[in-house]
Amino acid sequence: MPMRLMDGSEAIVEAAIMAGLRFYAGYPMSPATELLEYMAEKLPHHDGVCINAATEIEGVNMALGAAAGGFRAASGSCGQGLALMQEAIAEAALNETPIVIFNMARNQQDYFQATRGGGWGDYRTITLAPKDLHEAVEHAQLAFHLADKYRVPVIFMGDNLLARTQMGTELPDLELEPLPEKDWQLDGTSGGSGMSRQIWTFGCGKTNNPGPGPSLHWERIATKFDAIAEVEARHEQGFVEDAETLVVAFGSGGKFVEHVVREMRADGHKVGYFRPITLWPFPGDALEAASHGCKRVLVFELNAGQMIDDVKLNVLDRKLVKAIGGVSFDESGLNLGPLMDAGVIRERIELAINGASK
Amino acid sequence: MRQVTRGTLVIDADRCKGCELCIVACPPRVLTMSRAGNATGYLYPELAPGCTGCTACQQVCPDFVFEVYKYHEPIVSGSDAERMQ
Amino acid sequence: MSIVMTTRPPEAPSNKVASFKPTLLQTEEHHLCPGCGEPVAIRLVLEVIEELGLAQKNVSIIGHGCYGSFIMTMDVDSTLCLHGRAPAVATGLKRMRPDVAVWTLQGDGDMTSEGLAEILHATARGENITCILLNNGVFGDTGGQMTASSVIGQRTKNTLEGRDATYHGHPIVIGDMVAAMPGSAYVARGSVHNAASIAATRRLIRKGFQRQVEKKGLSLVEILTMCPTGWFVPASGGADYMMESLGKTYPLGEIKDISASE
Amino acid sequence: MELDLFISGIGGQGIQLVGKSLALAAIRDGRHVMLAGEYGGHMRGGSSVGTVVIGARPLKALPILPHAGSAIAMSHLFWARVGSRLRPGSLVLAEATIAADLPCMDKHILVTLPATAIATEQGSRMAAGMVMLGAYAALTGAVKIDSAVAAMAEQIPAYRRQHIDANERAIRAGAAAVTPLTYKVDFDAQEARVA
Repeated sequence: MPMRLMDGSEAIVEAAIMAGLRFYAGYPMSPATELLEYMAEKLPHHDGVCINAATEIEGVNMALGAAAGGFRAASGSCGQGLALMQEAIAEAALNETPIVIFNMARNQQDYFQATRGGGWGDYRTITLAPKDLHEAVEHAQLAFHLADKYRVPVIFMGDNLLARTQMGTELPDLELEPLPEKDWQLDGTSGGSGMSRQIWTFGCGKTNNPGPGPSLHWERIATKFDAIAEVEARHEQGFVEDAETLVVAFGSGGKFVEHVVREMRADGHKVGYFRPITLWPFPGDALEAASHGCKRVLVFELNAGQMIDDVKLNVLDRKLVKAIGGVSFDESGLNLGPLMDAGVIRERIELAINGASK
Repeated sequence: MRQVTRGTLVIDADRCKGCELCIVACPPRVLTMSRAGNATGYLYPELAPGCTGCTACQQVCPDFVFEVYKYHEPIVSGSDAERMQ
Repeated sequence: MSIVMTTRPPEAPSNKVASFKPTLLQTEEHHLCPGCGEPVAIRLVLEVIEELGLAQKNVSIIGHGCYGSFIMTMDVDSTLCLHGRAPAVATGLKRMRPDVAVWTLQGDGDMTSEGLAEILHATARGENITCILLNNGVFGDTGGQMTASSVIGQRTKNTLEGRDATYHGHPIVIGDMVAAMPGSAYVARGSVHNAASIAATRRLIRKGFQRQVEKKGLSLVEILTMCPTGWFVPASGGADYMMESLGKTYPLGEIKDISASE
Repeated sequence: MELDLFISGIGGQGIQLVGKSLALAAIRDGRHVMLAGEYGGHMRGGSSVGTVVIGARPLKALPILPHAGSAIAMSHLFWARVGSRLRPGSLVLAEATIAADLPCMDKHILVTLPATAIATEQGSRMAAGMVMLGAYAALTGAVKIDSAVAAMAEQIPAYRRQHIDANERAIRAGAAAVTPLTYKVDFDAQEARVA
């Protein structure tokens, strides 16, 4: 494919459709609105459907219906909109309907929402947090793959920078392992067979084909998430071998921190960076290894301190962990604020290093 | 009394929950509730001669306890029948 | 009075004219209360689906209520979705599988309380689905509380003195609302309180599914169903109570049929 | 090296259009490109800043540039944010009528151009941004002039097709109005190097 100039929203939509997305239902909310607009424009050209839902609740439930029918389906919004979807995200986890939820976040205050969830039950949501448009193109494909592979909801966590920054991209097609047929999909054909299909959170099955029942079903789901946690954690790191200071950040923040750390390395500072690519499963073992021997572990996130909990859970000495981010919005309250700036980040890292040595 | 019976029922009495909807639904009024309880303690319908095989009981029953049959030839019973014999 | 033997099939030559259960039920067992109207309504729907040749061409989207337990016994592809959201889930599935008959099974609590937005927006979009509303004016599954469809004067566990319009508001007559919207193709209200109305209701359900097959738009078939437990009346009195209370607010019959007016 | 550029002006001056045209032209020339806008100030009369980065290899630049090596100034209003981020020795291509109002120009290579006047001569006062685009392309060699023209035409919506000719004349006039020797970009260099 020749290089095309696209904003992140368009690139994500193109990549998702390339990955087989055929149904999207959403509700406009800045900065996720453009995603909905591109879906509405493009899906009909690929035998797909995009519905302007009446609410985020309706939209995500529509996606659940399309996914139950065996199709790759998604909904999307940002923080408050995802708050409305929590019940359905939990439901998708517990009744094993693979859906993708795009969170084009206004900020990084949705870390807990994504990794802890607001729904009911012992579930987790695989959360992919790309650092830029190129990684977003990969993640938009990977998200559907992981959703189908494990029959789980997957959250794609972007932000306004990702949504609106335009880059040239060739939309590379990700090579992914083949997945089994969806023998569970509700296509309506098995009525009267005595073995009709069922998607149900309580896992009771049918008279002729009983399921395990709620307790065993939910235990199995929990075990499944444990297994996912074992193998699906992803991260990126740099300069960690001899780092005295390790800076942890995710999403766009991770890209900024990487940039700053490279600059500081060029100036002779013993600094490294660590970026969780999956926020859940959190790459805790990798972080433990990367932080080994560090004098300090700095966490840069645009919130009052959310990912820092996971960092503290995984470094051997939590007293080394220090927040260098904070709440930071622009004037509109809809976008990342002035903290998301290479110069500011460098100042804060240097302050943490020098302050500690004083 | 002369009775013409055109149909009959199989009643899965032990699954009956005793709601009595069939009693009022029966056009020839040949269903009555039992005096003794079934396996789960509910009273259940009993059939007297005179069933027409109309399926009304089966239609209204929430517990699907009725199976309905129609005789090829009506069965006539009671005093008239005895006299005819 | 003599009692006829009813423990086994008759020995005299005869035809079986009615089985215990429709073929699309895996078992006749269920745990709904004595005198409940829901099993009968569900039986009618399953019989219609089979009659119309949709047995291998339908998916049921089930809401939350006592009827939900039929997901274990109805021999059709099914999902039990979140409370009130069945028309949304049905929308997603139907848009992707337009040739499958997609139907929702909802109670009045599910459709008119929790899920009012979903049914109205699905209607507004003219979704080609069939929504079956089992209306007993009460949350039966939780033990008999007021729903948006409870009628004025109805005693429920949280309207102990009866629903008072000035305090609890007025019932939502969802059938009339849906019928007033251009997206609906067919709206009718039946009941299962006696054999005649059951037969009539089967015809309404049949038309509802036919309009979906004809791709005319949304069809809503509301069925008044007895809930003697939730109404605190004897099982044998459920039918009469229903027609004296709900029957007055929710008159039976066809409310809209766009095919009839063509 | 990566060429990084701020375009600064007032909403309504076509700032975002210049940035988009430059980015699309670079794509036509086979480059890697990033284009970021400043959002929230899109209405007419407010601050409008566009950011363009062009490179021969996948880009390393951040979507919010901490620093840039060149700028197009269409207005002196709202300049502080951009001016403070220019590396010493940056190329600043400024509208002649406001150039004197730009502070701290002693560290930079200032090229002034009466873009609005040239655009007016070419038949459209609104095409001043296009004059700047042509001039910037010619000065830096960032994109081919023909690519800039084609990129401009590519994104003009159907209801504004009548402006294409005037815009093309403006781009070419802008390119002709500067001497292309002060600031050449060597995209193949591993590190920034200005000729």
